Amino acid sequence: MSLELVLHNQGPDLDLHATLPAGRITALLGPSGCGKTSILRAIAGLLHPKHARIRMHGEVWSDSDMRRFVPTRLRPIGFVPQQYGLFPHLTALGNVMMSLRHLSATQRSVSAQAFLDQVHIGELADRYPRALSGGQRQRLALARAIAREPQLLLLDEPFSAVDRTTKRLLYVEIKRLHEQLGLTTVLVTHDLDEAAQLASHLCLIDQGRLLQAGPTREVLARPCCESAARLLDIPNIFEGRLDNTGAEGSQVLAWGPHRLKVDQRFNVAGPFRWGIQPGNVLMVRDDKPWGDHLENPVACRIVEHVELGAELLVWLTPDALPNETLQMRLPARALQRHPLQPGQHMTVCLRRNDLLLFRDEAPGTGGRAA
Amino acid sequence: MSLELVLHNQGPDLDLHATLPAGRITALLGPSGCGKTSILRAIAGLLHPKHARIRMHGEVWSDSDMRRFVPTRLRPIGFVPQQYGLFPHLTALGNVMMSLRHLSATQRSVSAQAFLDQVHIGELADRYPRALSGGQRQRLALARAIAREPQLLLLDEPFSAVDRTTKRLLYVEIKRLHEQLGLTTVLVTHDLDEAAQLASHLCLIDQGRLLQAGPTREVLARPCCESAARLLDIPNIFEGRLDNTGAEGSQVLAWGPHRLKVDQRFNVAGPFRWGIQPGNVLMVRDDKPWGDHLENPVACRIVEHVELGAELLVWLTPDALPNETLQMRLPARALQRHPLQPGQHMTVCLRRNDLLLFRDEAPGTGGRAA
Amino acid sequence: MDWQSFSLSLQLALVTLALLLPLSIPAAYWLATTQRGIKPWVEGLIALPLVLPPTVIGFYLLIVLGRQSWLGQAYEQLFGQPLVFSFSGLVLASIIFNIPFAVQPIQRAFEAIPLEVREAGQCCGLGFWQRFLRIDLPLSWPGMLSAAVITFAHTLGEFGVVLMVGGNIPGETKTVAISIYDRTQAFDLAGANAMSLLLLAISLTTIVVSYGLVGRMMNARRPV
Amino acid sequence: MDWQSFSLSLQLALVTLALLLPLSIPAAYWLATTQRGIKPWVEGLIALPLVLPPTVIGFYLLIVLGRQSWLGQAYEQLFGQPLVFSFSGLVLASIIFNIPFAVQPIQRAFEAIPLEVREAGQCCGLGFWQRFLRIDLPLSWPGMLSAAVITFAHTLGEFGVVLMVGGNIPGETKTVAISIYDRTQAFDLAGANAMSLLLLAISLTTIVVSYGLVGRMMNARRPV
Amino acid sequence: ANEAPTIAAAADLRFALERLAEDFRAKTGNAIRVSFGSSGNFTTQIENGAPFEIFLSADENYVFRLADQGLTRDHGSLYAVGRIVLFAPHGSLLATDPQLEQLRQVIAQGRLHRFAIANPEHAPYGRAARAALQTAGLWPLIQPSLVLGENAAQAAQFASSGSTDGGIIPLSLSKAPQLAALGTFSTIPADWHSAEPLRQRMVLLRNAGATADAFYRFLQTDEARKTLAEFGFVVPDESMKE
Ligand SMILES: Nc1ncnc2c1ncn2[C@@H]1O[C@H](COP(=O)(O)OP(=O)(O)OP(=O)(O)O)[C@@H](O)[C@H]1O
Ligand SMILES: Nc1ncnc2c1ncn2[C@@H]1O[C@H](COP(=O)(O)OP(=O)(O)OP(=O)(O)O)[C@@H](O)[C@H]1O
Ligand SMILES: [Mg+2]
Ligand SMILES: [Mg+2]
Repeated sequence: MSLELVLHNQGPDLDLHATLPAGRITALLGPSGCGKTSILRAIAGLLHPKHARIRMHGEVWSDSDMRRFVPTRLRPIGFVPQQYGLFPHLTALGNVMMSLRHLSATQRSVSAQAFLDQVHIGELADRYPRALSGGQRQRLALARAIAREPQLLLLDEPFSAVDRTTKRLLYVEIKRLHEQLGLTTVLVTHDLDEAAQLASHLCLIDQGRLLQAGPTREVLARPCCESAARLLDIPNIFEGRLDNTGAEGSQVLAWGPHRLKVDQRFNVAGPFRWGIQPGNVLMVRDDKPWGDHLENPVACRIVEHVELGAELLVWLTPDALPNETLQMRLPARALQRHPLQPGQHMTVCLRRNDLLLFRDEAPGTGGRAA
Repeated sequence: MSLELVLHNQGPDLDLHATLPAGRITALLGPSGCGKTSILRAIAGLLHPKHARIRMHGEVWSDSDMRRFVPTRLRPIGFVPQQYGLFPHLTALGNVMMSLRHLSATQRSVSAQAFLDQVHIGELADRYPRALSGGQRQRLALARAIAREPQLLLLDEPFSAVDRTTKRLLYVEIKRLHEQLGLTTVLVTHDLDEAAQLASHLCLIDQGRLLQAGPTREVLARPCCESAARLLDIPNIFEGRLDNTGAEGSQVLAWGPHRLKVDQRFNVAGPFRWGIQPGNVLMVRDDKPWGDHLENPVACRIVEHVELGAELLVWLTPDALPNETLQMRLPARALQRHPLQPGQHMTVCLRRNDLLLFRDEAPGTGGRAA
Repeated sequence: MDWQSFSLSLQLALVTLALLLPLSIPAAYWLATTQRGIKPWVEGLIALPLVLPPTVIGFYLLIVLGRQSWLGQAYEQLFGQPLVFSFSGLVLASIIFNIPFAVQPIQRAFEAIPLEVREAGQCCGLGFWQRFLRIDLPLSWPGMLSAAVITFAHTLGEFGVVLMVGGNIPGETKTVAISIYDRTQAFDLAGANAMSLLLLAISLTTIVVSYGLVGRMMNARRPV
Repeated sequence: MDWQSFSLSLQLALVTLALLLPLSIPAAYWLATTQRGIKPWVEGLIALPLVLPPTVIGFYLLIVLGRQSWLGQAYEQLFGQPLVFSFSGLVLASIIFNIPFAVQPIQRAFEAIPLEVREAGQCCGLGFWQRFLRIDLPLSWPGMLSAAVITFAHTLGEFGVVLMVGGNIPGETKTVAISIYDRTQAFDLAGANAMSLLLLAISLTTIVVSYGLVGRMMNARRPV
Repeated sequence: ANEAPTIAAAADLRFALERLAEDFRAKTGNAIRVSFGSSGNFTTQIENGAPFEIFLSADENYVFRLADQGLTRDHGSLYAVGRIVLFAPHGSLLATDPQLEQLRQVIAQGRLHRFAIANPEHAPYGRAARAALQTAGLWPLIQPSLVLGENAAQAAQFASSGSTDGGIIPLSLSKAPQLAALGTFSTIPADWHSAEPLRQRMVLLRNAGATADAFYRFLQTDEARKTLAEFGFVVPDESMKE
């Protein structure tokens, strides 16, 4: 019971093999232009890749080898396209009613109104799409998609045009739908928070390829490779050397003169790229005894700091590596008690458990899509 | 030197009087459907409100009383519309070259290519919009808008379809443009972080009206009214009573049995709505002596907590007010040292300086737009 | 005033419309959606009735549909009366003659429907007919209207073909166009003027009313 | 084979196109963009040349432009030769007759340009003409092509008006349409067939090539 | 003008005049250009300045009409008198006889389906056909079967197409080999349509040049009259001439 995808195509480029869990929300995350929309369109049967095999719950939807293809309208999907694709000649109510053609006429309009209410545009039922705001159009597209009560919901950045409050209300609706119907959802998003809040699974895509897939929490915590780390917005990525000269033959990551203890073991030695989440860069307070807790201390100088909402971003340069910059995130409140000044020295600790060690990249996935 | 706006209209509804500082980025923030796009369109001269007075740097662009109207093409603006409005029959390069008609033909294509590079779609110069991804289209629209080297840049959710990394690169470009040209920018966004990072000024809009305007930091820290607080995503909004029975005749905010000290003085007494940022709800550690520092303590019980990225959201119910819920935000790391359990008791402190006391709402702005 | 020929022309125009539109719509739809290599050939063929003078088309129709032709005889056996010099013959001729005027505007209208909207129709689970009736047709109204008005007016004014296969039989094939022409040939300028003016007035009213109504309807529904 | 009339017809069709398109485009543009109340009336008027039979239009044109009319006399004084029974007269007549076929497809094409795209043109600071030339015109290609093909073909096949206003003078006003008609009247079926086939072949090739080329060009540029 | 003059000629003259033009060219080396069409149209066109130099009308009244307006040199001359025939295409149920007896029978049997004549409203041959049918007493009976040609030539086309049972058309056209091959015909007596004598008159127009003048004179020579007679026109004697 799952959605199996094998897609190969050129222009849009796809080279993908993935299995998405049934009954869950899977987020597709990737840079702009990496092929997320194309994947959704292929699942919907709107894009015909050169080679495709798509099976939903064991049922074949596309199989270019077997020359089987279930037409879009027969796939039990709800699709919110990136550009909405509303029917311009129908009112908001009429747009939703288009998804409800299995109902009788009276039921249909009652039910359509309910779906509009669900996305909080109930009072705009009589408006034509032309007279709706961007976010209202987007929500209308969402209402139309869920109105079909699909087995598979394909959402292409479905909350990009609505405000936070509305977004949060819509998250609740989507989650409620999930609990009620157990439908499978593929959510394209650029918003890590959104993925974290909504999706139980996460697929990282780059240049049409799958970089990493797995439960959201795991992927967020442990990106498998440098590209994945970049996708997850981890700014601290560095070049080090792995060697086996640690205590008791354990491996050590050499970063300039620093010799950082690591958790994992690799059977390679040599140059190795690694990273760390800014939130995992810990400030060592002078006034507190750390003792043995002080893992992998790095002495730094503060370059700059910026307060962002409730967060404080601090850029540090290790004293021993003047060309590298390390980003650290602290709660803004920390500044009140320990005012930071550019130029000031401080020691941070990079706990071995938090170090991300990137294996070899899959060939060709190193570059960043435009 | 500023952009002065007086707009009154019905369908889209506007009732607005605002002055935006010149040479700065001003963010318009408001719920979906509140009229942000309509305001930009009015500034661009594409929407003709019933009554309008728009002056840019003292020059009249629209004045329905004086019957003056500068046509759109003569306004030195760059506009990124919410739906991009790309020229479908021109390549990406051709789209940008449309904004550069003052240059010679050879210069024009060189310059257009540079603008495409600036938004990181340089290698897609020969593609037609149809063959671009959503985020690539959006960046193309941005390139076309800045290529005109306008005095006024109107950006309608210009980063909604691009990933974080690209977004951050674009922020840098926008900021660089600002430093180089000192242009005035109006940025519509739903993203508080984006507003905080980019905009020096912030206007909060609700149902076509201006709720609050001012430097971003101030507005973020001190929303003037309940609607503004909701726009800024502050979940902790409560009903209290203001009375004058505090020490030395000072005012006190009664919240159930709690009597919270306040900073401001009002010459009213009676029911009063108030709020507090979740980040300002401070956890009182048992192991630390607070003494006099312990302002406005409230004893609570933990209802639920959720880890969101590096943050921890905790919902609390005051022991004395079982129907109210207080949200608190902590760095996720806090959980490691002080594991929280639902049902557990804790005391929080609401510092008088952090309490937001909401004056009377402007009439009619109390409700939320759909 | 030759009222009979007026009513005959109106009948002819309406019957032509009623038969031609339902034929043109699928043809235009196919042309708008196909990517096949023969598409430009079909488009060319459809435009051909324009190229020959109506009287010459009439001449050939007379040969092809006449009583001596295979087709004419088959028709006569089926319906007991010949195809030429009859109202049915006129209808057939005017359908053939109007094909290009009916198909092209509808085709352009179908082509202008945004791909996103068509795809959304599929994603709503609508079958081919549902999509066609509820999305494609309503969105191509202006093109249909153009096609209908042009066909209608053009049938009213058609002369050459009708003259050739009609034979000017009052009440059956003597249309108002021929009637007006007969007046001019008989140097009855007053009669010709009166009939022309009336014909123009009727047509203008029809066109203005239909364009006015549909124009107002379309304004609210422009695509987003 | 009457080559003279072939070349005359081609000339007439090309000159008509060259004069009519530049006139139709602004008219269509105005109709597509205006919201004025007289719009449907103008649309109705433009469709009127369709309603009267071509020979009758020719008859009236002859009266209005003839040597006895005020207009015909003015023209003759200015240019030293009469307007009717000359190539110029034919051109004028065929322009009048083709107005509805040229204006309507272009108008529909202009109407189909998305509002966002037009507005973006304004926001790029393009003046009216720039916008018109670089945005509106290229986006309405299919409609222009329809208009051009229909006008071209229709002029080739035009018969009634040309016969009346031209007077069937060999080499001057005897178009291929009239020539073919003449052949049929002379019971010269073989001659008529040959000329018809050649005319059809020329037209078909022109249409297929132009549709094929433009069709390929448009595919890449469909609106987003 | 050195350019070949244009001549407007009634449709029934088509075959005869093509031959005469060739003869004229062979004799004088001068070419002429002939437009065939309906006499009524030519009249309207000449009234509005058509550059024809000779007008050969199928009905002398058109010539008089133009002469009255001063558009012609004179009142012209009668060049021929037209005759009408009953034409029946091969395979028709109608047999032809000068007295229209067969036609009468077929009508009486109710078997006549379609019968072509030129439009009597404005075509001279149509009026002659009507007169002949009236004389025969067939007019009211035949009316429901009538199909009307715009002019005599079109009536001939209808009559020979096989889609009609026959028709009354000009003798000059039926004699042409192209038509003669398509059916049989019998000439209807001239006095049956004496009310509509089909007096065909030609006239030189005001702007006629030397070549036109020469051709006009050529048409009155015996040689030309013989050719006209061959094509079934009754050549007017001097008494008929004026
Ligand atoms: N018709 C086409 N021909 C060639 N390349 C195309 C075509 N359509 C899209 N592409 C390219 O394929 C890539 C994937 O496009 P897609 O729309 O799937 O990206 P995306 O991941 O949805 O991006 P975004 O987040 O910006 O919407 C893009 O780089 C795009 O430029
Ligand atoms: N033509 C119209 N007639 C009536 N109401 C309209 C019309 N166009 C827009 N509106 C309404 O005006 C309000 C403002 O629209 P606008 O597009 O300015 O909103 P917005 O703030 O940009 O919203 P979003 O964030 O969703 O894009 C919306 O509620 C919309 O429904
Ligand atoms: Mg996309
Ligand atoms: Mg908007």
